Amino acid sequence: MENETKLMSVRDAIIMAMSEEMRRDESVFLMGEDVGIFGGDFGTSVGMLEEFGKERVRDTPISENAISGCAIGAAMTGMRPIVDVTFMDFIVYMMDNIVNQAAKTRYMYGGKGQIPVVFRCAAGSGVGSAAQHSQSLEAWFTHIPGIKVVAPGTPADVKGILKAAIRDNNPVIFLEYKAQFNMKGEVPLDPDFVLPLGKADIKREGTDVSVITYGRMLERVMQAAEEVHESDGVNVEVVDLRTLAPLDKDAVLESVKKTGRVLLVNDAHKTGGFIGEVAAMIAESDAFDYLDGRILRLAADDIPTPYNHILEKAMVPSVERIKKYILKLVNKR
Amino acid sequence: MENETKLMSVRDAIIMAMSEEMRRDESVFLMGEDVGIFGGDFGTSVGMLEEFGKERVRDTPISENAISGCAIGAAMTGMRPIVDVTFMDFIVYMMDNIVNQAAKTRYMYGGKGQIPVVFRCAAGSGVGSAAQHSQSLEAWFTHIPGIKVVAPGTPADVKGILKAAIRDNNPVIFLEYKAQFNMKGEVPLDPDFVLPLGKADIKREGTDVSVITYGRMLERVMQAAEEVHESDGVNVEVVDLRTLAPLDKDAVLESVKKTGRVLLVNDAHKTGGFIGEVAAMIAESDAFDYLDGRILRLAADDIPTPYNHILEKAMVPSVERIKKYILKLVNKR
Amino acid sequence: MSNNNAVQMLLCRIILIYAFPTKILRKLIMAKKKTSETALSKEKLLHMYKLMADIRYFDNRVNQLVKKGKVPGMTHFSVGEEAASVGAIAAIGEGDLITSNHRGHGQTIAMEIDLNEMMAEIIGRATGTCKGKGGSMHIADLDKGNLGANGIVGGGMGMAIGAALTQKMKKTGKIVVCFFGDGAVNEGTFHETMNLASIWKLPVIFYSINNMYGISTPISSVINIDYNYQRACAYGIPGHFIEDGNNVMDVYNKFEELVKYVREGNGPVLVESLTYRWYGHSTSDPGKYRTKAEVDEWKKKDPLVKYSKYLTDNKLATQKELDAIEKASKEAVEESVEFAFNSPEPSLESAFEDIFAP
Amino acid sequence: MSNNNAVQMLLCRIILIYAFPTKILRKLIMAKKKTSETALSKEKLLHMYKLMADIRYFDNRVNQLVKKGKVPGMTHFSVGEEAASVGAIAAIGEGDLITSNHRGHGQTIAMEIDLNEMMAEIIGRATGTCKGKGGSMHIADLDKGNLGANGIVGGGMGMAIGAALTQKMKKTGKIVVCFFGDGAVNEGTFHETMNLASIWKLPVIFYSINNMYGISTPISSVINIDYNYQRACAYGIPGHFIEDGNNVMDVYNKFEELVKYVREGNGPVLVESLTYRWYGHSTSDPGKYRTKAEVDEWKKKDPLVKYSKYLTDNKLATQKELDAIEKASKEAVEESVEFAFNSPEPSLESAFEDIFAP
Ligand SMILES: Cc1ncc(C[n+]2csc(CCOP(=O)(O)OP(=O)(O)O)c2C)c(N)n1
Ligand SMILES: Cc1ncc(C[n+]2csc(CCOP(=O)(O)OP(=O)(O)O)c2C)c(N)n1
Ligand SMILES: [Mg+2]
Ligand SMILES: [Mg+2]
Repeated sequence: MENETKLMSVRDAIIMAMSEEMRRDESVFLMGEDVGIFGGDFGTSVGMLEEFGKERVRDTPISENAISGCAIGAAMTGMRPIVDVTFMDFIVYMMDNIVNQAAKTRYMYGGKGQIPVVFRCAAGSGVGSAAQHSQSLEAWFTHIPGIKVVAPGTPADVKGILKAAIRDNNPVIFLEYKAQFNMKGEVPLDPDFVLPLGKADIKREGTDVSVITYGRMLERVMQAAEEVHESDGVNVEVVDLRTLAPLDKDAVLESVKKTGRVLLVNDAHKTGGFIGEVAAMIAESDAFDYLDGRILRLAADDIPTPYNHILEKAMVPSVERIKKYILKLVNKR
Repeated sequence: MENETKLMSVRDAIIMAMSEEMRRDESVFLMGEDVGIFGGDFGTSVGMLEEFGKERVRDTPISENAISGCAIGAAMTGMRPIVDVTFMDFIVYMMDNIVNQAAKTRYMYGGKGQIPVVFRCAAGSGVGSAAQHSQSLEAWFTHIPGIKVVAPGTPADVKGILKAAIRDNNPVIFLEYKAQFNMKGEVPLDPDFVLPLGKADIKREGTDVSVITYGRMLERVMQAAEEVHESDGVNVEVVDLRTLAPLDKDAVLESVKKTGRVLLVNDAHKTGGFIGEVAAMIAESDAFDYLDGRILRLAADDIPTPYNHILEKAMVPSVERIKKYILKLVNKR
Repeated sequence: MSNNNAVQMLLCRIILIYAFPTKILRKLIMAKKKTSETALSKEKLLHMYKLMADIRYFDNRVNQLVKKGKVPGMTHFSVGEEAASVGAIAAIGEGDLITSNHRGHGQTIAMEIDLNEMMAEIIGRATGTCKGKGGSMHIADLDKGNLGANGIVGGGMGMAIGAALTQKMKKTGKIVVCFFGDGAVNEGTFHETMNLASIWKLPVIFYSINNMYGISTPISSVINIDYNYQRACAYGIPGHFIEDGNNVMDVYNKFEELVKYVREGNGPVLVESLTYRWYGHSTSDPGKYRTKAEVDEWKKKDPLVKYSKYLTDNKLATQKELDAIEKASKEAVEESVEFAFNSPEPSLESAFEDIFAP
Repeated sequence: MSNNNAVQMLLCRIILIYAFPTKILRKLIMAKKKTSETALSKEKLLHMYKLMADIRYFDNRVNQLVKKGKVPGMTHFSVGEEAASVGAIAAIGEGDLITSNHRGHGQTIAMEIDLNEMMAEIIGRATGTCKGKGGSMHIADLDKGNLGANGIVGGGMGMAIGAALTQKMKKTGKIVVCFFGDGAVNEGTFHETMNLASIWKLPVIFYSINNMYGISTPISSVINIDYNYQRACAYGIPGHFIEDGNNVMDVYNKFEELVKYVREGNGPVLVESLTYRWYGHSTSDPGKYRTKAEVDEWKKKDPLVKYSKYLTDNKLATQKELDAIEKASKEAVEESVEFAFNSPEPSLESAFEDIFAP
């Protein structure tokens, strides 16, 4: 079993990660709207009610504030709740509990207590649900000390990072992507397959350009990297941040120093998006001296997500646009 | 009167701006917790109940969600509310109304309707009120299309920008600083003194270094600029953004091209703070080619605001640190 | 000691159920109403039928399109709940306002939206109500007083009280109806807006359309009282119950009463009607959470059938007239589908417009 | 029609006031209680006095320090409200938990915090409960079951129900008391947490200490009912009222009853006590919103005087014993001041510690 893998979707990797942790540790439980018989708005808890029962797969009222507060209180007193936020946009109603309470409590109490809680957020656009159901709001949380933020981009990473998040003793914002629940990949079956938080993963080694990304955009970046390699012989290094907070600065800077060319990609709005922070971090570091040119960014346009699927698609970086930017960086076209 | 000015505090400039607009336009009104007989948590509405009465200076229950929602609904239907959020930290309870509703409604409705509402937020640390009462959260809003964000740094700008915000037909987040309500300066008495939104202001012309800042840090930056000029003959250009969204990119880039050296300063947490966005914007622009060195940032440390006043003070950029960074940029020390 | 609590709880329960007009009282009031019903003009009665038919056929058609993969986004259907919206909106006047929620088609059509534009919006075209940018969950019709559907549960409540505040401050004499579901009463915004409206005596009717589920969650499992309207007591305002939300005249009569009360400046009310949605929650829904028997039972209480029976039994309309209305509805819906699919996609540039007001 | 509403409103009001034990009933219960009171050991009775005295002298002293500019941050005082906290906490048991709010000194001291560390925290020193990082609004004592004060109005409510959920899931038999003010009942989180606790039958006592104002705002102006406890009805749970929140035995007796009820697994309750804060809202407060006469009136209802009279009248303690307690309190407070000011400031490096748990 140790090295066995299975082809499965992100959705199934999530269910597997949560279920394994719930089998392993009595104090882990899942709560959220329609996580029970409905199996989650995105099917990410199908079958779990049947295995774990109502006490550990807790359907809640439509009360995001109480859900998040309750989870935090439970976490402070010895439980390890996982909250299904469903659409990340609804996290607006959880901001006090996450930002003013969970993130700050341990610090304000002088290092006492801990809040092991995971908020699973379905982020991003791509399913035609318009402006109030399509946001990737990770930048709000990376700005706040005391919260970890993770955004894995493959089914295997989803499993390994989610398990790490559940085992971590701090509040973790976990991004999953509406448009990628069906994305498939090989996933290790080992119930002790846990990836480290705070470490970036070089998904592709390269020498010409560093493309730094995370979450939903990883898939497109990887495809673009392969394609420019084939078409133009460009060797792209893909740095998958995987954890946004705390950020693995060393991995980023090392790659930048190696290639001297940087493209940053995320699916959140460009202005104020997390890749802007990474760009700024590079620009103020010693890696600046290794830069061959501007630090480019590709992100979602600064518009509310339109309902129309053509406009919706156009606002997010495509493989084509990523390729164009890579080639621009190496002056190939 | 047209060119007359008076020495007054930020607090009085706020009261003057609101009062003038309320006299001018019947649809403008103020609402929030304790804005009436108490005169506002920070005294920013003292005397207004007496002049305008209970209907237009509306004390509310402790219900930030209802306050913000009510303001938005009133704005959609023809009123122009000003909301006293008091401590900016409490805006956590207004996030749905501001981010999912106010910012997106016009877009989602295909260009119909408008929401002229101002949220006045007392931001920043400096008064010993610890981690839940000291945040500068402007970065959350600059990330969201459809919201304007302003942060003036002198009493005169406070008046001119607040009046512009009230007259603007869109939701505006207005930052005022707890630590600076008593800061004094000459303020124009002209009731038509209105400054433009979306325009940066060069507060000091210079040739050696561009220091880009806004809000609370402007005062320190100006002092640092004067001091390094005197001590080392360094000519600092101070770019006061004043409006963060929409950002006056041209003004920033022009200054950077002129000096080739950049320091960015704000009082929000460094990671994910708005100056990171400005740094990224510079690094991806044609101004990159004019840079003589790294783009430096000075911001609050990434820690929850400590209660102890020494630690509280130390976490925010001081005049000394700003000077040090300026001199570092010009290799003077 | 625990006795004391037990007694209290019993009292509390009794009160919650009987504080508001008992069944008998309600019957009496209804009886009184029965006579006044005919006060409605035939034109109005038939128009209400038309609106219900429009909702029914419009949403049936959208559902077909969804199944064929022709709707590129999320929608929620009002089929089965037609009376709950039409009865309420028939009772408000020119210039009155509404706010709606994700399941807004019923209210939107009852507020007399252009069906062509509405269908085009759901299909996402440039000719849509929102130029294709909003979709089903964000259709508004500001000129007609519809402040819009809303994708956030409870998201319209703040807007509703704000709009009501405007009416009060400007002394327009207009009122606002705030539509939401049963599940929405557990959002904090419900509490805060109800309270603020109650202390400021704002002219707003909070209207909970209870279709018994929030997605898969039965309302009975997420409140510890029997009905949502009973929460009115926490705000010192009247709570009203429309037992048969599928009976459009019951809804209308209750709203006629409430609109008058609210318009007279007495402050807000909370009202709840019982109804049922025939389809799943949204575009996809396996529906494991409710039985076929339950769905079938409710289909027997079809609001359109009820209303047509009422109209014909009371000789207020002939079957022929009603058939003609249904036919016209179907045609209008077909026309809207044609209009929608013949409309252009919005241009890429249009995505960058309409963010800020000038 | 409007008659109907008027009748309803009347019923509603009558019910809200009389749903819960009437005055007479309350008197009867109290009479029954009077006898049981003596069940408390003398040691316990005197200890309650000590805690009340500690609160009084501690906060009086902090207020003096504030006036001298020696407190480098925001504080809120519990003077005048001592009975409301001590009576409640005296009724809970070992391992039970509390959450508190910005005005947390009373509860914190009643939960037996080390006064030296508490004073050092308020002065912001390294030896403080929170190493000087939290200050008055964030003092917690997790080992003793105090989950902490909170700077956000309503901020502790979520924690309280979560802590209660833990007790339920782990079957510890422990309960949680959630302290908040009168103004906090208008936060959405109040509604959501009350509701969630009610449907999950969580062992939590929601306790509103009504000192009649939220900063400058009279509670009567921001709710449309008479008392906060009446909102219990919206959640189908018992609502209780402690008319004299300055009478520590009244508070204790009511809580004894409620703790038992909640511990038995009957789900949450809401309880409210009436009291008054003698000082301004926070460190600075011009106090224009209330009259001197009102403040003076309440000072006559001094909780310590009431309790000392009760103890001596009933021969449960001698004046001498009480004097000794007060003296000891004053000394302890003085010692804490000395301890605080002799403590070092936290190091600059310490600011970067304690953000994440290992
Ligand atoms: C704040 C928020 N939380 C959750 C959702 C997801 N959601 C959409 S509709 C719905 C159920 C709403 O139930 P109800 O109010 O009864 O309306 P119905 O769909 O039954 O008409 C939920 C949970 C949302 N849109 N917004
Ligand atoms: C969410 C939030 N809104 C507003 C405030 C500012 N504030 C602090 S205390 C207070 C009044 C609280 O009143 P109450 O609950 O009655 O407690 P009291 O101070 O009277 O003990 C307010 C409005 C806050 N801290 N948090
Ligand atoms: Mg429902
Ligand atoms: Mg109070």
